[in-house]
Amino acid sequence: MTTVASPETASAGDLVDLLERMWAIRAFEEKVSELYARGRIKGLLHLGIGQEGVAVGAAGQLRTDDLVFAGHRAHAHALAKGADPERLLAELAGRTTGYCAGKGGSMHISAPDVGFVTATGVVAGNIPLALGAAFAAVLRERDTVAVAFFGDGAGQTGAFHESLNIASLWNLPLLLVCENNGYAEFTPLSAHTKVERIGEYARTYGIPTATVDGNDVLAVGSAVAEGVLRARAGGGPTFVEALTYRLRGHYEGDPAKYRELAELAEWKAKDPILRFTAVLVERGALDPDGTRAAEIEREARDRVARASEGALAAPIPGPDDLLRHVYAGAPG
Amino acid sequence: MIDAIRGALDDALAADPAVCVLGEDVSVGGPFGATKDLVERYGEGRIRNTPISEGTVVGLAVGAALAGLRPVVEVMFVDFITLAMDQLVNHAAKLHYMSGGQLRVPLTIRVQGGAVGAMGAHHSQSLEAWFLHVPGLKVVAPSTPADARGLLLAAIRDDDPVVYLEHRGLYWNRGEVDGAAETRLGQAAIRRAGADVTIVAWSRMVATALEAAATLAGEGVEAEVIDARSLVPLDLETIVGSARRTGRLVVVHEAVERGGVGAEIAAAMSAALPGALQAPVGRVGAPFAPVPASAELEALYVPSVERIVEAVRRTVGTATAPVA
Amino acid sequence: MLPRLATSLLVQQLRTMIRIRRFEEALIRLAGEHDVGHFHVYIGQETTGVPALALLEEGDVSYTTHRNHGHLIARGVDPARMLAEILGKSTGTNKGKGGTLHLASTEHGFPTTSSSVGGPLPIAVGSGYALKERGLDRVSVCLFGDGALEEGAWHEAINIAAVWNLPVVFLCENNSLEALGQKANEYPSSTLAAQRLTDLVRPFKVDASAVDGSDVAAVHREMRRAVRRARSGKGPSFIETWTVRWPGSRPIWPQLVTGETDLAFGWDAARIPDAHADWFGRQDGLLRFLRELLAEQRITREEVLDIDRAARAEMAAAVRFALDSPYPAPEEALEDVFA
Amino acid sequence: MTATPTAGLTGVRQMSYAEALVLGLRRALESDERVRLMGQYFVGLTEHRKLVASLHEDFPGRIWFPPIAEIGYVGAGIGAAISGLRPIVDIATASFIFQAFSQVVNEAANIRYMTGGQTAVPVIFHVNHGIRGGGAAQHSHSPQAMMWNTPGLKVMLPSSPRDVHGLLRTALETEDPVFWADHVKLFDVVGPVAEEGWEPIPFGVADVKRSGSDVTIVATSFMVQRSLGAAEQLATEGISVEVIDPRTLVPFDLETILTSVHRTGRLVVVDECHRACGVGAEIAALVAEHAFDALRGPVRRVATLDVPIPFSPALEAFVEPTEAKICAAVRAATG
Repeated sequence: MTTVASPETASAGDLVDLLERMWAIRAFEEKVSELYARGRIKGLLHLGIGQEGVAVGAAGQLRTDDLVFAGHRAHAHALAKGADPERLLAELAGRTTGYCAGKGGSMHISAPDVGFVTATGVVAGNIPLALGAAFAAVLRERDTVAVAFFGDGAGQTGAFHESLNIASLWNLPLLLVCENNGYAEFTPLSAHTKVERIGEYARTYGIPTATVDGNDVLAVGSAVAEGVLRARAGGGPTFVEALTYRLRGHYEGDPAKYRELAELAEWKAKDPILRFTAVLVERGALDPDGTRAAEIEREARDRVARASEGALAAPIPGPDDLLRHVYAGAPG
Repeated sequence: MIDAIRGALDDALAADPAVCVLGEDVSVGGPFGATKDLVERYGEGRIRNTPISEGTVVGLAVGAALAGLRPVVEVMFVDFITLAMDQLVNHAAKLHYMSGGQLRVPLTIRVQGGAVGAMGAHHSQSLEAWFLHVPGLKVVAPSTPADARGLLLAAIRDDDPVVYLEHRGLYWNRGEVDGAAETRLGQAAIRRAGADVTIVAWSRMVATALEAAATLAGEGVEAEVIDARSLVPLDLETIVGSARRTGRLVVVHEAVERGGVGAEIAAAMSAALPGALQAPVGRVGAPFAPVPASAELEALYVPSVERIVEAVRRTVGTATAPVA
Repeated sequence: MLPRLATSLLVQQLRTMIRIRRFEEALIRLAGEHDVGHFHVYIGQETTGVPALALLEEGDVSYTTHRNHGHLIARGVDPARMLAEILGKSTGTNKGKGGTLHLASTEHGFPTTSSSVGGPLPIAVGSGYALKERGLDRVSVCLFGDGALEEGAWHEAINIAAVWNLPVVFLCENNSLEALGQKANEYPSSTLAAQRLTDLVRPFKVDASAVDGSDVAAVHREMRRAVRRARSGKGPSFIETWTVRWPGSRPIWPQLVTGETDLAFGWDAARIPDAHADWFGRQDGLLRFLRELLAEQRITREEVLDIDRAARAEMAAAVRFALDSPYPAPEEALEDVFA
Repeated sequence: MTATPTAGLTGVRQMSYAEALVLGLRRALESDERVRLMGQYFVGLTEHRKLVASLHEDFPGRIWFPPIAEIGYVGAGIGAAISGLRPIVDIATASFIFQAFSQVVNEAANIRYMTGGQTAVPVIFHVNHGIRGGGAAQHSHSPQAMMWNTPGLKVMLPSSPRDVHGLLRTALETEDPVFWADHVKLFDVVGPVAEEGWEPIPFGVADVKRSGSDVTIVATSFMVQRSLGAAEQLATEGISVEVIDPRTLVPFDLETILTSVHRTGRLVVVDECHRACGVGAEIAALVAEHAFDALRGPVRRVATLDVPIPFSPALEAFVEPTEAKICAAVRAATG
């Protein structure tokens, strides 16, 4: 995955590329949602439709050897980091050709070949892992960055606090990207903490912190670019809090009645893809009548449709696969 | 033994730049001196003091292992691993499997435990049964300085997460250490040969079992004492082989008997040797209670020579014709 | 400066502090001859625990840590039963099952003592929750060291106390001052990235203050404010008290490296040995409080010596009681697992 | 051994496990004003969660929604129990207990003992355990073996609507911490429950769910249902199976099992924990120890294979104890 130049100096091609990446994720997740409704994919499924701006904005600033650790809502991060949609979809559908050969599923996807190390089903469970990867980078004298993506719910966990403390104390090249979508599972953040912005915690540990509009892919890119630069230069961790919104429930099947319709409508109007399309038109990177934009969407959907066919045609693992991979070395 | 552990760490650090040591107070030697002077030789980067954040420190080590290091984490007391259970059970043990074999977690977790020194219920436990119950973890528990060195080197070299259980009561025991030897994981050691009954033990209980064997020899009962030393992988072959010969088995551990590793060995043995056992598998473990603080209650809590002798006598005395 | 309290109450606090000091000194000597496990003493922190806990009333609960002896004595637990517990005797507060790390006395408001760093914090919050739900104007106090702030449990606990507005006082005894530059086998100082410990509290919107833990008036003032806030439904507070770690608490096992405290150091500086001039002359809160009482003529030297004699005699008797007490019967090891 | 005398009680109605569970919670809230629910996922994210929602309306202020901070709120439950409430703390998915492990095993379980009996911790920890279908390795745990290995906790594993309803009453009256695990697949199981009154089911009394003479199956939680299914199948093959549900692991009713094994001479233990050091290992070891001469063959264990739970439905079915595996074990036992 190539890094996108800084948003200020990005070429029209780079900008359109960002839009394509967001569409690739949106199309993927909508396809997955459809397959889930049809029973072709099982298990707990958490979609991040509406939050694509964060993953794409952030991943655009990362190199392939930068290591990403994400949470349970991680499809976008994996795809943005360059994961192959077909292998990812195959994993969600529990196929042998999936990234984890059917052993991980949606919450545990792993694509280390593109620097997406792992997702986790435990809220904040990935943050110490990313911390460790940052520590390894220092010890191995690499200029790579470790990135943890997590939601606002993680801010109330002990693991989050312990990790921030250590990242700051040890000056580690860690990028903490909080996708504050206002809800921890089914509960508004205000019922979980008196803290209004999760970034407030980071400041108490002396970590440089930026709060940005998470539905503005360029704003996310700028903040992350600064953090990456700092980390590579040995300047320690950075916290980026991206304010965003998930347009779906906590998981597929969640009717999300805990939200007001007006709130939902307001955020639909702030859809990061629609907004960025408008920006591109304004900047002259896209034609004003929407032809190219529609083409981008169609191409994304076509690619996902092909990926889906390929993934679902792949074999289902058998008993022989079961006992493999418990241990790396001799079985216990 | 503590010097053997320190020596193994020293050699592992010298041999492989990916090895690093993390834990509370490790750069000042740790509470028992296992990391003494290492910081002078390898620097504060590789001998890294951490805050008192067990959960995150174990998670950090998992992340570091994923990213190319071979961390050795010291959790000061095994009791405090309860604070790191999520990282251990949900991450360290599973990432290799969940990723379909893509990820590896070459991690060693050094913890010490055992009911020694009247430290009460939060600083005295033996918790190996929990770790055995978590597929993906390997578990070792040395009883001699030589094995302390050999198993630690093997654990560090292993590509899986290994829980390395030290017993505080053994730290100051002395014994021959072969500078080069690595003890292969999954290989038990026969500490004493005998034909009448097999006793399986590990960690501090090996010495207690040997004492019991000496007493029993005086009564004409020759006990074979097997030091399991590696609990995952477990060398069932050696244990089954011995039990097949003696027809009688007693498992001894310091951990709580109920739900302990002894239950697993007993259950596995009954299935592996149908009809060959002449008596039920005897189990000697701690009673179903937290560890008491009083030195006197503690002494009663820990399995004693007498309790092992009695269990063996019961096993030998209840001999009947083999069951169908 | 002294808190604005009746002389009798101030003298009572001094007496409690002296009793704690003599208790811990007696314990260190006793531990030389008997296996009591790893223990921790409260020497040097008496001026925090005594005035703070003096503000608690019947029904208020308190949770403490491995460094708990001073707190229990401050709330009236019998030192003889404490020493018996530390020696594992059947007459101990916990019938020999807790030991020094887990000394507890329900009737004195110490339901259980955890020696897991950070362990008691969520539990104290839960007690606060129960007291509030039961409509009582009682307080749950959690005493802990600066190291606990490194634990995730701390963050989870204070967040819940804040968002549920619970009657909890977080009293953090920061005894790591001047403990920097520790050598092998000495305790390190706290390893926290925050500039000040109170910074960690600010995001939670919890009332936070930091005071000199050897200043009885300051501790009294902040604790009284915190307890009043809690009783009147205004939610949790955080107080950090700074104390210098007693030199005898720097080794892993406490040692009487300064010798016993001679209370005459409080009025006769010339007697203070040069080797411990900083400690006895400046840092020891007990002597500072004594000097303040003498300066305001709230007490005489003779009265101090009388209190001291009584305290020494009490502790000598406590040691005898503990030594003479029987060990629990073996089968008691199996009792108290379940109700 | 106890019978299931629901016939004599008035107002017996067929209801789902989830309904019986929530009815139990309702009665707990009604009968004891000290009861507080901390958490809300007692029946997981199933359709039945609407039943829990009705409790919110009827008992305002007595159901609390903690942050995602398991150490924090589980510890808070312990403290609340110490200070006079009767909290029922919902840890939801059993896998999350590992986040709160130190509070459950180091604090709650030890407090009575450490304090020499001074302090009681009457808290109930509730989890939804087991292989749920697609839960993969971090949402499928059955931690009861670890809880059984922890002196100080009582362990309750209901397997039927009547049992969850009745055991909950006993749990509520227990002065010790209770670990209560419901299998996620039990919620739809339907059975008779007395709607009026609140019939307690004592701890430490096993229930013979089906009588038989050839083989004894000891099963827990959802595995009781699977074993009953297997017994039905085996009956058509002429094998008479007795199915015993201990219902609680602590206290544990070994007597009922030994009595049965003395009659049948064969034992199969079915439990969803991982095999190594699982609940089945302890039961197998205990029975082998106490009924050595009565056993006509080795105790067979049907347990979850010792691998993390894989995501793929195909793999999942292979690792978990199924009716087919239970049948195979019984056939092997009867040789």
